[in-house]
Amino acid sequence: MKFIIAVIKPQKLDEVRQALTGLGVEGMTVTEVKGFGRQKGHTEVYRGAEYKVDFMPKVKLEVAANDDQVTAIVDAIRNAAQTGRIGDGKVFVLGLEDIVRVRTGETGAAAI
Amino acid sequence: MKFIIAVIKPQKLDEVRQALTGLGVEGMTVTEVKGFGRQKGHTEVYRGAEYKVDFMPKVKLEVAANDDQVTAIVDAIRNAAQTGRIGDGKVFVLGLEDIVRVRTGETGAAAI
Amino acid sequence: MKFIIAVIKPQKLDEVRQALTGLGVEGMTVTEVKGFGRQKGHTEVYRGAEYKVDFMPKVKLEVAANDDQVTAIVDAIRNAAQTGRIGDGKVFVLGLEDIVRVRTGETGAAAI
Amino acid sequence: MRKLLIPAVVAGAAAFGLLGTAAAQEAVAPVASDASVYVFNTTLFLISGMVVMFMAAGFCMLEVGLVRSKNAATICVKNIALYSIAGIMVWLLGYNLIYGVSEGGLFGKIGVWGADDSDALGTGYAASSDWYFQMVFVATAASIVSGTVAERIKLFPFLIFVAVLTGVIYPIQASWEWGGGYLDARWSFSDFAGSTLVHSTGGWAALAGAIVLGARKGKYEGGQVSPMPGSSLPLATLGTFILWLGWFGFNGGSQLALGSISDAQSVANIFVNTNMAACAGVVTALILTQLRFGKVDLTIVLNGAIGGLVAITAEPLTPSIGQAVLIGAVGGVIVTFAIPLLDKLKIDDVVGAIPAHLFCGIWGTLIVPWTNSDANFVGQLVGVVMIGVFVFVVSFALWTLLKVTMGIRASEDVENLGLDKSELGLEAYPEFAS
Amino acid sequence: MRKLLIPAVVAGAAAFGLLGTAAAQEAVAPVASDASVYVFNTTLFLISGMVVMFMAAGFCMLEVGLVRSKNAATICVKNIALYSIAGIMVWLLGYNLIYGVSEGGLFGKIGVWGADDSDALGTGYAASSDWYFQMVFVATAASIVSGTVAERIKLFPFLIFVAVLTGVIYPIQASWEWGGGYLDARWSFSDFAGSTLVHSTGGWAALAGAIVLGARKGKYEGGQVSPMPGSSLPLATLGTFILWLGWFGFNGGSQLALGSISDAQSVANIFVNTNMAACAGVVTALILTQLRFGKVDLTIVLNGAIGGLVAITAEPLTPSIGQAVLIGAVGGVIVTFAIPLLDKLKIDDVVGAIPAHLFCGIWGTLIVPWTNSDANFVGQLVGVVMIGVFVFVVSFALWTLLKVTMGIRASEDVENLGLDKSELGLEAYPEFAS
Amino acid sequence: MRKLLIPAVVAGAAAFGLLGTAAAQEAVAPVASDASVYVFNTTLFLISGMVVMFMAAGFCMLEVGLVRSKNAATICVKNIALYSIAGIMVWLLGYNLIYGVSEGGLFGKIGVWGADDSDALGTGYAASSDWYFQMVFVATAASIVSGTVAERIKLFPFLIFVAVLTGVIYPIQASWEWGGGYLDARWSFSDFAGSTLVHSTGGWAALAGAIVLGARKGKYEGGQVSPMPGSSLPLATLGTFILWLGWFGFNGGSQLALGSISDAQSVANIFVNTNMAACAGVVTALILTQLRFGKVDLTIVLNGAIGGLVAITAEPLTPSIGQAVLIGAVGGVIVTFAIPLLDKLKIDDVVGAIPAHLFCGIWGTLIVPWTNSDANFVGQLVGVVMIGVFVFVVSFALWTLLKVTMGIRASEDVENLGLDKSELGLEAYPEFAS
Ligand SMILES: Nc1ncnc2c1ncn2[C@@H]1O[C@H](COP(=O)(O)OP(=O)(O)O)[C@@H](O)[C@H]1O
Ligand SMILES: Nc1ncnc2c1ncn2[C@@H]1O[C@H](COP(=O)(O)OP(=O)(O)O)[C@@H](O)[C@H]1O
Ligand SMILES: Nc1ncnc2c1ncn2[C@@H]1O[C@H](COP(=O)(O)OP(=O)(O)O)[C@@H](O)[C@H]1O
Repeated sequence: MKFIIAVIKPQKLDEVRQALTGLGVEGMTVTEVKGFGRQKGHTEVYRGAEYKVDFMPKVKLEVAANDDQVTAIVDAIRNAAQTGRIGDGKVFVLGLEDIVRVRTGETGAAAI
Repeated sequence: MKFIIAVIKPQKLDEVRQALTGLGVEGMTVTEVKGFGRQKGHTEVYRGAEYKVDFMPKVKLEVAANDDQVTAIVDAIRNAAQTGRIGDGKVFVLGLEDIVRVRTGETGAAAI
Repeated sequence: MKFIIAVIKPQKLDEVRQALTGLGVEGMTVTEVKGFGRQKGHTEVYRGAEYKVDFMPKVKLEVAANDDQVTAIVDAIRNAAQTGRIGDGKVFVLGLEDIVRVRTGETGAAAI
Repeated sequence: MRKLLIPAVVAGAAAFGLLGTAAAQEAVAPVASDASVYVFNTTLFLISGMVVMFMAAGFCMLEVGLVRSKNAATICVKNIALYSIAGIMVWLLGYNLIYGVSEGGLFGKIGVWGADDSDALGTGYAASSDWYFQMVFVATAASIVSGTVAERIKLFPFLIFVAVLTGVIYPIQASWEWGGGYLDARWSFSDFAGSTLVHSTGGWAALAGAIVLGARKGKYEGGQVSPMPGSSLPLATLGTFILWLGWFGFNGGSQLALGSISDAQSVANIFVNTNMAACAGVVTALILTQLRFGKVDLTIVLNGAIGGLVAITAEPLTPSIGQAVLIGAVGGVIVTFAIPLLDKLKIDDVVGAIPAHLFCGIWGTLIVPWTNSDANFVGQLVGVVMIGVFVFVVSFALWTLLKVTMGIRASEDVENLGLDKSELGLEAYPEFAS
Repeated sequence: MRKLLIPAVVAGAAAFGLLGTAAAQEAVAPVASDASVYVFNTTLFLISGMVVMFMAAGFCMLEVGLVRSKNAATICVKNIALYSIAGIMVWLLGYNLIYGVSEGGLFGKIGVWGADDSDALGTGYAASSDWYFQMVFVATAASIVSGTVAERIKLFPFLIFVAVLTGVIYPIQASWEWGGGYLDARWSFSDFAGSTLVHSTGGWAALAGAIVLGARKGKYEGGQVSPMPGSSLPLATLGTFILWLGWFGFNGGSQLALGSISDAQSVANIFVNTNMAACAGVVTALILTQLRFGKVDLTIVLNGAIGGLVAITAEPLTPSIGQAVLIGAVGGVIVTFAIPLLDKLKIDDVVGAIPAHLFCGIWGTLIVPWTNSDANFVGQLVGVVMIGVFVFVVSFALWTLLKVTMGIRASEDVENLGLDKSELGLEAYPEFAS
Repeated sequence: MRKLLIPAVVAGAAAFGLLGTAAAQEAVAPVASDASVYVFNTTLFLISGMVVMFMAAGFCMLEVGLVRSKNAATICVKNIALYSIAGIMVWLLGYNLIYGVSEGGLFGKIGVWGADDSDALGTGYAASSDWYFQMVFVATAASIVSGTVAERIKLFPFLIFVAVLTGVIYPIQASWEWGGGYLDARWSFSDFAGSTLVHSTGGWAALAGAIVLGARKGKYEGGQVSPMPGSSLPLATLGTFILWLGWFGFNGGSQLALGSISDAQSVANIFVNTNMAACAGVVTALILTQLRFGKVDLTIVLNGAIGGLVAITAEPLTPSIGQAVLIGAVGGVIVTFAIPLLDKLKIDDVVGAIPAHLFCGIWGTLIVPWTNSDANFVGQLVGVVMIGVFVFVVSFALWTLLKVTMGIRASEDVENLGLDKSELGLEAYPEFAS
């Protein structure tokens, strides 16, 4: 099993969620994060003083999935989250050793 | 070492924390997240318009632990977080290659 | 590749970011979290009632990096985040199997 | 101590050994000196004007609470700017357009206003106090527009519209009635404090804007209505309370005189009717939302208070309390049903200003003859239609002109990111919001 | 320019060539015409009533700031609804229950109120202005209850309680004193602006509610007190400032007359004493919390302001400033010590209304004889006890009745999730809160 | 209905069959009785005082909105405490220092104040109403200081400074002018409502504090200015609206009399000029920030409103509307350029109080002779300099004394964590803020 972490643009969350639901993904966890990257923040003026905004608002998506689903999920995220402009984000794939569903105690694939 | 990620219902955080402390877990990191899952959100009416609430407020817990502690920790989380109702959440176990304690520079198990 | 997760004191974020940029790290993701650990919260009084503050505000940093960079990054975080006082935080190193850059579709090291 | 006046007075007087003089009063004729009347009238204008001015803060808080946080700072800019622009425009153009009109006329004088107190006793109040009171009314109409077009309109086109609305559109139609122009002379149209002249006028301008501007992105996509919940209902509630407070000045001050026993009684009766209509609007909206949606909707309850207030504004003096309660209750009904209706029509009115100010304003104006025999239904209808057509058409034309020239709509990216970050380069709540 | 009146007047007059007439004034007798007195009195009621009405917003902000955000929208609904219901009930029942009572009686008339200005000069003020002023007082008592039972009570049972409190319970006890009933006639009980009649009454009803309702889940579990910090202390502070402002109308307006030199002086003295008592309450609470808890507690400092205001309300006229400061300071002491005390008794008073309104109300009422020789300790005690027993017992019975019939307590799940999401289906701060 | 007075009166009168008496009025002489004049004057003080008192809430909201949330609760404590301390100090010391000064003198009487209404007709207003009005002015000056030194000053040293400022520093300089002392007698200095006496005084004390205290940690590090965005611009906007409202009482009440036709006209003219100066300040700041920074800066627009208000405060009566607009517009220019300038000088003024209150106060005072021939430039300059030197030097000394004795600066850790958590042990927004 894999633990997929995606950092995307906030306004893309809905499309991505729908894309994943389309694939039969039944669950995901979302966190509001701030991103720092190539998409250099812009400079702002506040009360006459210039300053750089380094961090851009992003949304982090965590999805646990079976190995066979990973490619599909990663592609789905990519297609849905892509605007082609810098700052679109990244998808990280980590190994996942086990899952437990709190409600039932099921483990492994059954708990996804 | 393992990196345990648990997504639970907010009102269960205190009980889980106490359960873990009971096991001698000395540290954990908590994040407010939104969860999407089998626990389908309900429909609400706002100014006369219906809409579905897809994401439920959840709390994410991250705990780094030694391999021998993992089962105990996972079980403790399960027992403390369980309400038996849908939406109770999940526990994910990932591999953890190393830890460093910023204050002292200790690494590995000693840094947990 | 590795997925580095660091939990540090909020006021250290800027210094850490600069340290990492100095190493040529081009991206990172930041989340506000609450930390529970050896740094026991203090007791407060609110409307005459005492209570313990268990969770301290922390900042979580996630950086994906190539294996050869990991030590440098971990050290940089350590040096920048260290105050020597309890509660400085931890750095966790997890294995990272793959990365995809949403914008371009590049994968692996190229996507970092 | 009895909480009734007479004993109190006696006690008070006694305490100061003035019992004799206090008794002596009985002798004096029951009219105030001209000087006192003059001061009373002026004071009525000034104090009423103050609380009406404060309504600008009320509208600002109501709007800021009902928009998403990413647009909250822009709302603040708009509201403080529109109040300021209104003041300047009413000085430069507005006042003389309203009161420079000839008996039965349609168009007043063009010219900057200046205080003229030469014939003090003739007018019976300080010229500036009257100007101040009229000016804050004009600002109110502009505030109404702001709420409807929020979250997607560009700042400067909006401010230009406000300048024309407060300097020209509002004054022209107001002159027809309050200036003693066409509607007053020809149709004995009656609109005591401005259900039509102020609130519907703002509402018509807002409606035109909402149509020309279009709905917020995502609001009506996929054939369904996607709510965009307000970011701070407590501030919206505070704003409503402030508006309610201001309304006592809005309606009470419109008696325009306080110097006689009868005027004092009128102002007092207006206060009570104004309050009761609002109470009825709140309770009605509360019960109806519970029945219709299965849950009380705070935001509609707030609109209900305003709907009740707007409804009673056309005639807050002549109704009995029972009548006032009924008039306000219908206001509550109107907002509860009109808000979802507008959504069906895909008219995106962010704060519900059109139901509360336009629809309830029409209702309040048409019902005047029920309680005030000086008014008649035809005259009321003519006023509502004539002012409605004028304001809507001119506003629509102006919005369209602004659209084709400089553009009034923020780009999709700007709307996504929020007007605050993109237009102002700051955030209303930099530490909190998502 | 000297900032003293006389030169100013002369200057002003001179500037308008009215020096002669200004001088001429000296001739006129120092009493106002009946008409002026009438207008002054009416104006006092209306303006005081306006700021007291605004206290509804103050209570709402104070409560909204002291509850957790998951219940903030419900607080808003409750506060705007209770003010509206109070207005309707005082019209339908309340007023005639208060003022329809016979000399020394215990129960007034049943009947809807309507303005009667037939004997204008006899009463000396517009009937509606008096009604308006009395009505906003009743609403205040209801606001007090709302704060105590917050975060766990169901909406509709609360609103029903409010209807009975404002329509029946408050009016009956108020009639005993302000209606010239039993306490006034038989015991020369004295409560100038309502430390007991308004604030303790609200406090007793709140106490009964807190007991019948029980504490918020988790508040007193594990034998220890778990604080539930307020979600927006700035709004709580704003609310306190609004209440402070309103209190000038609350106490000042209770002079009930403004038409004579002596009345004007009384109102002015009341303003100063009211202000100083609040100042003393703030400073005392600030110092005491620092000494007792090692840290200044803003929320208790806010309660201290209110405690000082409530304490001076029973007699804001006769104390010297020094005495007013002392009376207010004791109010600050009371809240600082009573708040933790209530927690020990497991009485969960979310906003601290019981210490500030009930305890300080009792204190203020009992201390009246110190500065006002017309009052005596026994009479004050009788009033406090009689009203306390009546209001507490009836409220307790009513709360219990509501509990056994429809239930007053939100379910544990609802309480966990917050009343906003579960009862209203929305969030006060959808973008921010946890 | 025509919205003009005369017809309304007639209508109203007619409606009550009082037409005869209404007409009869014409006969009466155009002066109010002394009693009426007395009541009018007293009422002016009381009502004006109420809205000026409410400015304390305005300052609190403005500051709370412009600081970071981690210091917001401390701002609330400071603001409610400073208002309370001001009241107590003006009672104990302040008032008699101001008005106990001998003609042309420099130092008034030491002693607690008590109301003296023995010569009612002589003074022409209730003593307490005057005291109340003067007291709220003093509080205003203290509020100004609070905003500048926010986010890094320790609570108690600040409160001690406030006590001395309101009890001694402000009163002494005020006595020179409003007490009829040196500046009034010797230089016919003119400062109608306190551009210099209130606002510059607060500004000078703030400037001294900012210098002695130093900038917030990180504000000017690395040779660049790091903005620290305000945590709630909507609250800052609300605060500004409240201040604007209060200013009508601030300037209008400073006419000190309302009992004659000429006084009523003056107060009305003051209202209009005050409003227009603020409008101009807003519009100017809006346009200038757009031009200079490419984006409208809401926070500077808010300062622009205040800058315009402060500028007109020295002479709100004599300017024509056009002149008032100009005077206010310059206020808007000043804040727009002075805010970045102070940053260049590394003077950390959190809310922009120094540009708005000090600089605009100086501007407003110096421009008085332009519209008021009783004033002359030299006299104005002497007043500005003399008061400036006195207040700045004494404040600087006092701040320094506090620094070396008890320390005024919060530790770096405290500043990092925020004063709320460390000094008060609570959070302003425990559920939201970062
Ligand atoms: N090495 C990294 N580790 C963790 N997160 C990263 C990394 N690089 C980028 N990110 C996240 O991805 C977001 C987008 O990356 P960015 O470089 O700005 O644009 P792009 O992905 O289009 O090249 C960043 O804001 C950050 O949140
Ligand atoms: N595949 C998944 N990956 C990541 N998080 C998940 C996944 N499935 C569920 N979750 C998280 O667990 C929470 C509870 O899951 P849900 O399916 O709603 O109920 P249950 O766990 O009882 O079946 C979700 O709200 C979501 O935050
Ligand atoms: N076992 C753990 N798993 C996850 N996070 C931890 C763990 N231990 C500590 N942390 C995080 O590190 C932070 C600092 O740890 P703490 O024990 O308080 O101080 P120190 O790291 O200096 O010993 C904690 O607040 C928590 O967020």
